[in-house]
Amino acid sequence: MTPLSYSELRQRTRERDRSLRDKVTTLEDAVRLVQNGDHVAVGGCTASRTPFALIWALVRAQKHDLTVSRSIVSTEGDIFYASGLSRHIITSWFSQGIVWGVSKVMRAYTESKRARFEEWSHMAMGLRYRAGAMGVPFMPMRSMLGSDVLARVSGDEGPADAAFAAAKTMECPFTGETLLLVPALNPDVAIIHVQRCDAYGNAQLDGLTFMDIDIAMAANRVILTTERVVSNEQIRRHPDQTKIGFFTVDAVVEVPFGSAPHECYGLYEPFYSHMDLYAQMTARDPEAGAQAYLERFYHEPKNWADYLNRIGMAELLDAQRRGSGIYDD
Amino acid sequence: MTPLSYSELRQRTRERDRSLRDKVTTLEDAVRLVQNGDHVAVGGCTASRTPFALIWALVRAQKHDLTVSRSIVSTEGDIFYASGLSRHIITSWFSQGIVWGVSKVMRAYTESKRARFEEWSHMAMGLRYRAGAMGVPFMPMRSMLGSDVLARVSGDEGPADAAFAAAKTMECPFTGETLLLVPALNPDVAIIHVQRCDAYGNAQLDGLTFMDIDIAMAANRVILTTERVVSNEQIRRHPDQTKIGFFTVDAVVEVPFGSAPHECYGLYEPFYSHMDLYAQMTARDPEAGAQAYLERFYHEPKNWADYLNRIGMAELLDAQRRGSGIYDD
Amino acid sequence: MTTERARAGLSLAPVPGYTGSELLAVMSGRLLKDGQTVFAGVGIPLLAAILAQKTHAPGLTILFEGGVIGPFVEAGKLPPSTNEQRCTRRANMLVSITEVLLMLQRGYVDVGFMGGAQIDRFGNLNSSFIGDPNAPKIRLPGTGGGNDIASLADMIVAMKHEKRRFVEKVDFITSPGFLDGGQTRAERGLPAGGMFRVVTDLGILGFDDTSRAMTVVALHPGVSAQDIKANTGFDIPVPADVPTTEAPTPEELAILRELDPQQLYTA
Amino acid sequence: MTTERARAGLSLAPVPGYTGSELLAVMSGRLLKDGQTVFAGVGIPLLAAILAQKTHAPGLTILFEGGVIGPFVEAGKLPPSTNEQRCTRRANMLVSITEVLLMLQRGYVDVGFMGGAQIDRFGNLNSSFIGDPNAPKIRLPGTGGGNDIASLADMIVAMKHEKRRFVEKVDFITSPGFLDGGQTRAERGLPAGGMFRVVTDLGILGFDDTSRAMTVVALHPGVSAQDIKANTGFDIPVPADVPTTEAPTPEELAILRELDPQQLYTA
Repeated sequence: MTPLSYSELRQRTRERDRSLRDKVTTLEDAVRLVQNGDHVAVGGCTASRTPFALIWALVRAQKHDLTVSRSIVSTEGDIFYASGLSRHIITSWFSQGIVWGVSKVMRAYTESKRARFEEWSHMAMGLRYRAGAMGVPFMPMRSMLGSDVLARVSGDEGPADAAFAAAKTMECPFTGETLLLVPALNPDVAIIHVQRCDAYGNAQLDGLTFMDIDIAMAANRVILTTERVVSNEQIRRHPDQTKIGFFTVDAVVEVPFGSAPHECYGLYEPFYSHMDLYAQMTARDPEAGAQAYLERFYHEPKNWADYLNRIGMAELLDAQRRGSGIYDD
Repeated sequence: MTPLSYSELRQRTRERDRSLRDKVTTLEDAVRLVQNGDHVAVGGCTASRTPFALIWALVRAQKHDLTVSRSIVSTEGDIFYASGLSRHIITSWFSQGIVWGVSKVMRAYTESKRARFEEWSHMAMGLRYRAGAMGVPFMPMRSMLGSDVLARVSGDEGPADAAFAAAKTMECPFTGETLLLVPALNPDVAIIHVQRCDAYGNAQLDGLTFMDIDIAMAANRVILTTERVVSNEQIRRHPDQTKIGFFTVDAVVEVPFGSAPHECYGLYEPFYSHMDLYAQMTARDPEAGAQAYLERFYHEPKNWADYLNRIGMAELLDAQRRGSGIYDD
Repeated sequence: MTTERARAGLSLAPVPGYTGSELLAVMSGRLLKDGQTVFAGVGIPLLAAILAQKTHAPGLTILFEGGVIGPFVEAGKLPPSTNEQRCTRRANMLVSITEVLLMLQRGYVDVGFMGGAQIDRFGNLNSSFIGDPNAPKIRLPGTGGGNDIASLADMIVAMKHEKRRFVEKVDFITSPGFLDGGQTRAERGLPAGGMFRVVTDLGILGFDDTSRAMTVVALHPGVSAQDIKANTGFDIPVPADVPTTEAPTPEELAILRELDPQQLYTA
Repeated sequence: MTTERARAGLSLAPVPGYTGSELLAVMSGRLLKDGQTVFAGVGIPLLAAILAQKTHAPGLTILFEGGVIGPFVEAGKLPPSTNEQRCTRRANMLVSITEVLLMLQRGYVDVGFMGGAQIDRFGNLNSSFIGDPNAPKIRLPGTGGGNDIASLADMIVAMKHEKRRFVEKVDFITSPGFLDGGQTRAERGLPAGGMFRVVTDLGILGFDDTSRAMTVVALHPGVSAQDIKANTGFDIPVPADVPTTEAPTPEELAILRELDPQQLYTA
């Protein structure tokens, strides 16, 4: 994952249609923007605004060989490995969530070396996307230095990650200090779930934005799934609330509960019972459990509504009740 | 203006009281946070959200020898020079505004070498503040290269700016490309005018934010003037609307029309007739005109209300009518 | 867009002629293409961009240096700079200044479009000093975003064609064109962007693909090769078969006059 | 704050004893000072920080990795991670993850406060691999913000005191302590921050000013020097005059139990 040359970065961007136009489409059409082998950056963080509907459609479309990056990876990481979508995830932390312990699916795939979990510090992930968003090949930073996290991605220790772009130390020409330069990430595709956007892709995000704004700017194509498509008139009434601009967006798909069973700020909290069910299903035999989960929730459902139905109406209502509670004060 | 060493930057920040506490004070008290010789960064841009009330108080307190930086400098730059507050301004563009032509006051002071106008590209100004905000000594960028703007600040040409920290070119260790590294700005004090904030300094900004968010993070002390002080309860209801955090802020002063005769987004547009008056007063004999203007609008007024009164009630009402019109659609 | 165009058409009045500024706005507006993203300064560039939006390029996205993406400027309410609230009306998005300038660096901007005070053979622009920078005759306002735009986007410059403005070598390179010509721009770290067209009241100028020196692409109606040469401070080649531009149409002029009824920028 | 404390006091019940986790939360909470800014992980660190807010440090500012500045967590609604909306309740400000982590780098954070899986003599923490990283026995979840926090802030770590966790050298340095001791941390580019205290269920540990090796600062009530030595995988000096901490008070325990009624983190 070395940084692109500037001429290649510019060329890729120039080739895109960045105009103000209607981009509303279906999940099935949107996943055609993802090619096997692509680097796909995933918006949200841990169990928040994970673009599950899009991942669900990618699994059903049998994509494979994706390199996946995300700030922090939760259960969708297990899905990426178990479905064969990806065998290489770049992130800072990977497990279902602290209360559920270490992911057994992640362990099964990585300890047997059938999949890679390339570990960077959380700030390094953020600054790698930011460098990509700014059109420069690196960002300078002051952490990771001295640690084995740096040594491992730099290829100084252990052969596993040696082939990959190292972060590089430099002596600051102004202060003489040691700094770390982390290389830009310019994902081929970013997949991001938002509360609302217009048909052109102007998106408003409520609450926590995680790394999504930088990811959208850094990527070469952006697919937005959104709880609701609103009018461009509504967006223009508060242009300072637009967090992701239309010019970065290539497809817009309206998917209610598009990050279930994870949360979407202000609309629904995580579907905790379902998260527990997932943890149970993958507890004893992680791989077989994950396959059974994929069968029941990814392959068998007729459509997204059927997927939600299998998670359960009562669960959905409860998640929604808890989610909207953030505005009760 | 060389970047601080990291240990000095950390030390200065450690010495500040960054806790959640009431910081509401008067203009007269707030200017005590500014020491002669300080580097003062000015929020807003051109004729927008210029912290005029604070600058007015600085003039009246007879501060001097400030180094001033701002994204783009308008009439407040003339005031800085003519009052003796500063003889060194770092910015990307300096004049009243395109419709009023080249500033005659700026010309009088700089062409006679009694004051310096240190010119960087607009993006360089932004990235210098951003480096300061991020706690790194530089940002890499891809403009200014090859131009005389770079040559001049780098001291290769002309002795005037040779003593000052140069931007430096480097060969990117990832791509081999030539990049420019621009040095961080960590102002001693930032002065920023906002639409509203709470007593702790949590500020919401409407409309254009310019470079204010980075400036607040980069500075070692922040003075906010605000149209209105609101409750912390109101801020906490929409924490995703807080743009400047209390932890960066050292003083809060409530000053209605605190950026008059410039605009404050959504509340008032520039006081155009007064801007014309200023241009007339400084047209024939720029220095004498500026002194007369200072006398009439800076030294003679009993207080800020008297200043506004001298600008004129009709003018104020008209600016307010035009300003709130942005939300009429 | 169609409605607005029709509305402009309705107010169409007999057009006796046009000013040099109107000519500049029309000719440079025609260079913009539908679907492009253009970083525009106030004055002629903004007028030209809006004109393009209202005629052949309804899907043109305008950016302003103040942090404004996709605004629609109201007729009669032209902003005094690109950093005030008037610029933000009905915009799609507002961002910080640094972010909007970084869009140039990221490659999201097709065209940079600005005025110029002084330009040279290789398209370098000066808006900083007239005379020796160390003892200037005039200290000008400086680069603003001009240096960034010219460093990172394909450029259209609109300016009056005068000998004192078209010089062999600018007193100070504020915004880079092709520097010393040939490959020097890329060699000094600017592989992207560069001068595309200079639109004047006499004609449309371009730059030779190899030498990167200024050439004449077209003459405006009634302008001769000699007119251009006489008003240019360096030797500028005019091809024998140089075409002539089509005069501003009544529709174009009507739109401009509706936008700027007080002729702030088109006098 | 006073009201909340009074309310907690009112619900005060007889306290028969306390769990090891409660001991950790109380002892580490006491290390936080009023007016400080603390970057807290979920679990014991968060409980301890809220406890400090509700007792001696009402002006403590809590930061969460998800981008949350100055929240007030509701009793009984502890967040499952630092990246969900429950963390944001009544916060002063929400920012991106990158921004909140950059606050560490800018120097706005006094204390980083996290749990640990494995720690060594020089305070280096491992949360990435158990065993050889190239053929690990267990692949752990990794650093998250741990590396950034430990690189840039003064650190408090709360963890269970077990021999398998307190090792001579961690299998993998995920979050840097004093690296190889002495000046090695600063020499490798980390001049700021560093390990301040490790709070365990047996005592409070610090680091020698020169060698940067772990030492014992205090023992919890009923714990002997021998208990510490027996549960530490390397030789750890215990000063002869080492003090004993004051046992958790009924008020402290009552607040904790109100915060975490289901004992998610304090069982």
